[in-house]
Amino acid sequence: MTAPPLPKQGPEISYREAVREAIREAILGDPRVFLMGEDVGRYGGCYAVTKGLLEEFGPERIRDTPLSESAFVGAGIGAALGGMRPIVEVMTVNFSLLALDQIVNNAATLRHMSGGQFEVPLVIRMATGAGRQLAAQHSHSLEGWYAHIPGIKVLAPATLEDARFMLGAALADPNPVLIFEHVMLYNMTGTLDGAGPVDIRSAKVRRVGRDVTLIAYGGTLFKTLIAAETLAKEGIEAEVIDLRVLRPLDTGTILASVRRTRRAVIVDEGWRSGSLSAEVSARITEGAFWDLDAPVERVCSAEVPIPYPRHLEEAALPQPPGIVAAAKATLGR
Amino acid sequence: MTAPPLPKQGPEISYREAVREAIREAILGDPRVFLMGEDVGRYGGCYAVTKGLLEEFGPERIRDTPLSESAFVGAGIGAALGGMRPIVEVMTVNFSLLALDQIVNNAATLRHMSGGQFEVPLVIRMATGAGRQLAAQHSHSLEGWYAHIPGIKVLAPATLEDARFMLGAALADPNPVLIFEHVMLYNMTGTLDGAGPVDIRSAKVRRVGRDVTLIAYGGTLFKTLIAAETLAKEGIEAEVIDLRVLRPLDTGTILASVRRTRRAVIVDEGWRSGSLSAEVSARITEGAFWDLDAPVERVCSAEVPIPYPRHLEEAALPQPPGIVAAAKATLGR
Amino acid sequence: MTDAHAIKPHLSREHLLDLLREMVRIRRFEEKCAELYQQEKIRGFLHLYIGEEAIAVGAMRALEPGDAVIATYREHGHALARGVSMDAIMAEMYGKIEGCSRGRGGSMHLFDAATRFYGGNAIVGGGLPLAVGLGLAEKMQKRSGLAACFFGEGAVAEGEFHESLNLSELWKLPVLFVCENNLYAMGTRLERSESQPDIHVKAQSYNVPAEVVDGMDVVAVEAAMRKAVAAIRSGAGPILLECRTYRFRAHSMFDPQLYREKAEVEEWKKRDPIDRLLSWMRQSGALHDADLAAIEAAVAKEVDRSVEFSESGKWEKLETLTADVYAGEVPP
Amino acid sequence: MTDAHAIKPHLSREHLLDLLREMVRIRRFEEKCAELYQQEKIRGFLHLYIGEEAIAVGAMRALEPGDAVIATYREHGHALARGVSMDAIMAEMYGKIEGCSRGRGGSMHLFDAATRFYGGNAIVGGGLPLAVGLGLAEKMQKRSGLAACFFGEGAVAEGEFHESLNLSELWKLPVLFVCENNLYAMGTRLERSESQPDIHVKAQSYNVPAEVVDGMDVVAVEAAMRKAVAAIRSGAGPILLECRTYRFRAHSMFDPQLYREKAEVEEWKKRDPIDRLLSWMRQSGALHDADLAAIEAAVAKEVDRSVEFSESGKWEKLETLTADVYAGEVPP
Ligand SMILES: Cc1ncc(C[n+]2csc(CCOP(=O)(O)OP(=O)(O)O)c2C)c(N)n1
Ligand SMILES: Cc1ncc(C[n+]2csc(CCOP(=O)(O)OP(=O)(O)O)c2C)c(N)n1
Ligand SMILES: [Mg+2]
Ligand SMILES: [Mg+2]
Repeated sequence: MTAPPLPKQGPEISYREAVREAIREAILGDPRVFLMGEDVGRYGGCYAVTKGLLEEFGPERIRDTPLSESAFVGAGIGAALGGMRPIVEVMTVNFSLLALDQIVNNAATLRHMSGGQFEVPLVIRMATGAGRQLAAQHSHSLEGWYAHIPGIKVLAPATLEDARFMLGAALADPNPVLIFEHVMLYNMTGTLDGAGPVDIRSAKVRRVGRDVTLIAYGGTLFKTLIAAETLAKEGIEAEVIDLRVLRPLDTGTILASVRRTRRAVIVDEGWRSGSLSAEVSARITEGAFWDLDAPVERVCSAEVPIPYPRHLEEAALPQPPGIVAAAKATLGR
Repeated sequence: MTAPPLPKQGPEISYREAVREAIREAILGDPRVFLMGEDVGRYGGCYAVTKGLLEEFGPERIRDTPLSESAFVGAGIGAALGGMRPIVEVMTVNFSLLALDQIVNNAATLRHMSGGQFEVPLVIRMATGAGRQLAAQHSHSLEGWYAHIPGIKVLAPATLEDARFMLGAALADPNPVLIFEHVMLYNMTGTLDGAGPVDIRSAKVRRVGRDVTLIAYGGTLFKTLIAAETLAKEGIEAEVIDLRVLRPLDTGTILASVRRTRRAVIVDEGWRSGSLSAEVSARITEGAFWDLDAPVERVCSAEVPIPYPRHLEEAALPQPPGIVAAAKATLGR
Repeated sequence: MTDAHAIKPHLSREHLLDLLREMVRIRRFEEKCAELYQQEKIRGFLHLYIGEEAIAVGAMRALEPGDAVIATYREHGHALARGVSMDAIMAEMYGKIEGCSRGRGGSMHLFDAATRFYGGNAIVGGGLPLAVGLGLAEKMQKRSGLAACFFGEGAVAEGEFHESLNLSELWKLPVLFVCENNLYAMGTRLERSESQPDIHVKAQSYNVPAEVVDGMDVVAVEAAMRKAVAAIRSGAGPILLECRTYRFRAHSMFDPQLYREKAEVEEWKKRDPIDRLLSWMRQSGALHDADLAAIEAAVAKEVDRSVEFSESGKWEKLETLTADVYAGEVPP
Repeated sequence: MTDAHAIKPHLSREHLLDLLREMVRIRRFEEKCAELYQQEKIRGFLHLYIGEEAIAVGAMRALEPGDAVIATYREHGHALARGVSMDAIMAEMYGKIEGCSRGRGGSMHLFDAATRFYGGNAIVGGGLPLAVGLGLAEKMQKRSGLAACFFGEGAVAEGEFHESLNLSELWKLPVLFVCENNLYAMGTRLERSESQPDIHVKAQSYNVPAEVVDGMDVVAVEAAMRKAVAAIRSGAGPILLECRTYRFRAHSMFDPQLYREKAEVEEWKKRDPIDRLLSWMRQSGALHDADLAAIEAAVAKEVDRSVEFSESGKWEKLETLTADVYAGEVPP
C-alpha cells in the first residue's frame, strides 16, 4: 500500500521506519526517555519497528520485558510518576486487555484523583487492526474503547508524517498518550519532504470535496481515499477527514465539513455496535442536525470474531466498495 | 429508592433478594449450576446478595475464590465448556478489567472460532455504577464496552422483575451472558405479584407517552421515570424505554417509539464520549432520521474520574433535572 | 521471625516514644473516623487499620524522604506515619479541598507529593506494578531512593504480585514489597485464598529474598525494615517482607464479620501492638509515668483540630468538576 | 530429570513404533506446512513445533479419550498426536470448511470436540484458566477425566500462570500443567524473562508437585506423564511438568532469529527427539530394517492426501460470515 497524499520526492521511507526514527529522536533528545516492551530489543520488535535500537542505545534504554503486560504497563506508569518519560510498547492491542486495569484505573485517574499533584507523562504504543489473517484473537480494533476514557489521549497516525512526528508531540504532552499503529500501515512507503512537527489536537482534511464528508482514521484512511477516487470518477467529490486524534475528538473540524457537504459517512474498523463511529455519528447529529440532508452512515466491521480465511476477513472489514455505496446512499444514489 | 411501576401488593422484596432468589432457583433447578466469585460464600457477598447461600448449598455450589479475576472468570468459561452452567460473580465491573481478556478472547470467540463445535453457556454477574461515593476506581459504568463484543449478550436488569427472572433466562441461553446490576438498585423494594419469566431479547416501554422518547437502562431508569413525572406536570408526556438488553439492542422497539414521538433523549451513566448512548443515537439517526423533529439528545456522565464528595459525584452523574432539560430541548422549550 | 532484640534499631527512649506516639495517632485518628462515619461526615468505603499500626509505623521510620510509598485503600496509617498532616488527611475524608487529594479521593485515595506518597489504591494488587516503575525511575536516574509497596495477603493471589516480583528482581530494582498478612481478605481466610499459605515462601519463585516479621511488634518491624532497606540501597534488588498481623475491626463499615469467631479477634487483641510496646517500655523503664497521658492528650488535640479543620474546609466548586482530568484545557 | 529407563511405560516394539510414527507425522506435516506457507497456501502466523515433538507425543499417549486438552498457537503437534485427523488440520491451515475449525481459525486455532481438543489459543497464558475450569467441570461432575494444559515457558511470567496454579491446587482439581520450556519466548531468552529460571521451582509457591523432564526424550516424557496422570486421577490435585526442549525453527515465519546463535541451534539439533528415539530403538533391536522407510512412506502419503483434501476443500460462503457468533439468530 502506498500513501497517495505525500509528494514522491526525497528518500523513500516506510511507516515502520518513520516510527523508528521518531523513537530514535526521542531517545537521543531526552535522557528520561526509554522504550520497554516485549521483544523490542533482541528480537527487533514483532513488526520490526525497533530493529537496531538495542544495538544503538543499549539495554538500559531499550528494555525487553517478560510476558507481563499488566506489570510492565504499570511499571511504565510508575516510572512516569518517578520522573521518566517511558515509551511502553504493548505488542498489539489484543494483549493490552491484560493491562487495561492499569491504564483505566491508574494512568487515567492519578492526576485528577491526586488533586493535580501527580502526573503520568507516559506514551503507550501498540499495533492495532486486522488484515493479516491472524484470526479472532489477533485482529481487534479496540482503540474506540480507549477513546472512552477521560484522562488519556488517543492517537491514530495514518500517514508517514504522523507516524514520524506524533510520538514527539505525545512525549511533550504531560498527559498519558496512547498511540495506535495499524498493522497494515507498517509497509506503507513515501517521502517526508517538508514534513515536520504535528499537533495532537486536530483532525485533518486529507481530501477536499463538497458532496459528502467521509470520516476515517488509522487503517481505514487509505481505503477511504481510494473510495473517494472511485466516487470522483462518478462525479461525486468527497471530502475525507482523518480523525488523527481519537480522544479528544476534534468535533469542530468534523462539523465544519459536514455543514458544508450536508452528508457524512464514518468508516471505522471496529465492530459496528459501540464503535467510535457511533460517537462521531452522535456528535454530528447533535451539532449539525439541521444541516444534514441525509442520515449519517457508518461503514464498520461485521460483528464477528475476525475469521482467518482471506475472503472472510476481507468481507468482515470495511472496504472501498462499501464506503462508495454508503456515500452514494447519502446522496440518494 | 422504590420501584414506581410495580404494584404494591404481596410481600415486599428487595432487588438484592430478588437476585438471591434467582440464584437459589437456578441452583435448585439444575445440578450443573454453581456460583463462584470473591466472597460470595462466607462473607455473604460484597453487597450481601448471596448471604445464606453457602449455608444452604454448601461449598461445592457456592465457591469463594481467591482474588484472581482472570483465573476464576477463565475457569468459569472452562467449566462451561466442560458441561457446567456456572454463574460467576465478579464483585464489581471495576475489577472485571482484570478478566476482560478471558471474556473477549475466549468466552466471546470460542463458538465461532471452533466452527460451532463448542459453546460457553456461562453467566457472569457484576455490580456496576456509581452513587455510593466510592470515587474514581470504584464507580465505573463500563457495560457499554461489553455491549461492543460480538459473541456475548449483555443484560441490565433495572426492575425487580428483571432482577428476579433475567438470570434464569440467561442460564437457559447457550451463549455467554453478562448481567450488570447497578449498585444503587440493591435496596430498591417492591412486590413481585404477577411477575414471571422474562425474555432477554426486548426493550420495554415502562411509561407510555407521545411527546418525547426517553431511553434509559439499569441505574438511570428510575431517574428517568422521575424526570418523566416532572415533565408530565409541565404537560409533556414522555415515553420511557428501558433497554434491558444492551446486546443485542432491540432497535425495533426504540425506533417504533421515536417514529411516534419524533424526539429522543438517551440517558446513560457511562462517560458521554463513546458510551452506549452514542450507539443508540447513531441507530436512531440511521433508522428514523426522516421522522425526527429534533436532534437526538444524550444525558451522560461528565468526563471525569468520578470524584468522592457527594456534590461532585451527583454533578458528575445523570440526574433528573438534566434529563428534564434535555427532553425540553428536543421540544424547543 | 526476626528477633527484635537481636537487631535493635536506635532504641532510645525518644525513639520508642516516637513509635508509640505514631501508633496512638493512627489509632485515635481512626477511632474518630469510625465515629464520623456514623455521623455521615465520612462516606464511601472506610477501611480501618486498627490492630495493624505497628507495620506502617515501623516501616516508615526506616525510610528516607526520597523514597516513594505506595499503599492500598487501608492506608490512613501509612499516610500518617509517612508524615502527611492529619489535617489534610481528615479533610480528605470529609471530601474538602483542603484534603491531601483536594477532597476528590476520600479514604481510599490519599496522595501527597511532598512526602512521595503515591496513594491510596483501591484495586487489589494495582499498586505493585506502580512500585516497580517507581523503583525503575530511581535506578535509571541513579537516585538512592527506593519504592516501598504495602499490600494485603489477599493481593498475593493476583497476577500482579507474580508479575511485579519477577520484573523487579529481573531488573534488580530497589523495591521493598511489604505484605500485610492479616489473615483475611474481606471474608476469605488465607487458607482459602492461598494453596501455599506461607507467603514468604513464594519469593523463591523469583529469587527474591524474603523474611517473616511479627507485625504486632513495631520494634521488630522497624528492625526488619532497616535491614531490608539497607540491602536494597546497596543494590541487592527487591525484598519481600511478610508481616503477620490482624485487623481488629471489620473489613469496612459494611461488614457483619460472619466469617470469623469473636474469640479469634479477642485472642489477637491480646497482642495489640500499642499495648505490646507499652508493656515492653514499662518493663525496660523507658516509659515514664506521665508519658502516655501526655501523648494521648496531644493526640486528642491533634485529632480534634483535624476535625475542626475539616469542618471549616471548603467544597470544591462545581465549575472545577473536570479540572485536572488533563493538564491544560482538553475538551472531551 | 526422570530416568526414562526406571519407569518405563509399555516399551513394546509396537509402542515404540507408534511413538516414532507420531513424531514423524508431526515433523513431515510441519515441513509441508512451511512449504505451503512459501506458496501462500497457508497465511497468517505459522508457528512450527519442529524439535519439540516428543512432548506432545509422549504426553498424549498417557491421556484417555475423556481427558480435555488445551494448547497454544504452536499446537499442530498436539492436535495430531491427540488424534485430530491430518486432513482436518491441513484443511484448517488452508481455511477451508473441511477444516477442524471450519476454516475460521487457521494454524493458531485448531479445535476438535470429538477428541476434546479445546484449542489452539493465541493469547499467551490464556489457556491456563480454561484448563482450571475444565478440570473443575470434571471434578464437579465426578468424571474421571483431567485437563492437560500445554504452554511455553514465556507464559510462566504472565499472571494467569500464578492465578491458575493457585486456584487449581486450592480446589485440588485434576489439571496437568505441561510447560514446554524451549528457552525462548520469541526472542527473549529464559534468563531475561524469569528471575528464577528453574520453572519447576515455582510450583512450590502453590504446593503443587512438579518435575523436570527431558523434553527431547519421548519415552521419558511418556513415563513422567503416566506417573503424573495416575497421581492426578487418584485425586492428588494438579501437577506441573517442566519439559526442557528447544525449537529448531524460527518463532514464526517472520522471525530472522537475530537473538540466538546458529551454533546453539545446531547443538540442540544433535538431540533431535526423532533421531534419539531411532538410535535407542536401533541399539535395543526394536527397529527393524524396513520400519523407518515404511513409516516415512505412509506419512508421506498421509501428508500428500491431506494437501489434496485441502486443495479440493471449499471456502465458507460469505452468507454465513456471522454464523455461530451466537447460538440461534441474534441481530447485532
Ligand atoms: C481487583 C480487586 N478485586 C476485588 C476487590 C474488592 N476488595 C477490596 S479489599 C478486598 C480484600 C483484600 O484483602 P487483602 O489484600 O488481604 O487486604 P486487607 O483488606 O486485608 O488489608 C477485596 C476483595 C478490589 N478492590 N480489587
Ligand atoms: C498475552 C500475549 N502477549 C504477547 C503475545 C505475542 N507472542 C506470541 S508467542 C510469544 C512468545 C511466547 O513464548 P512461549 O510461551 O515460551 O512459547 P513458545 O512460542 O516458545 O512455544 C509472544 C510474546 C501473545 N500472543 N499474547
Ligand atoms: Mg488481608
Ligand atoms: Mg518458549
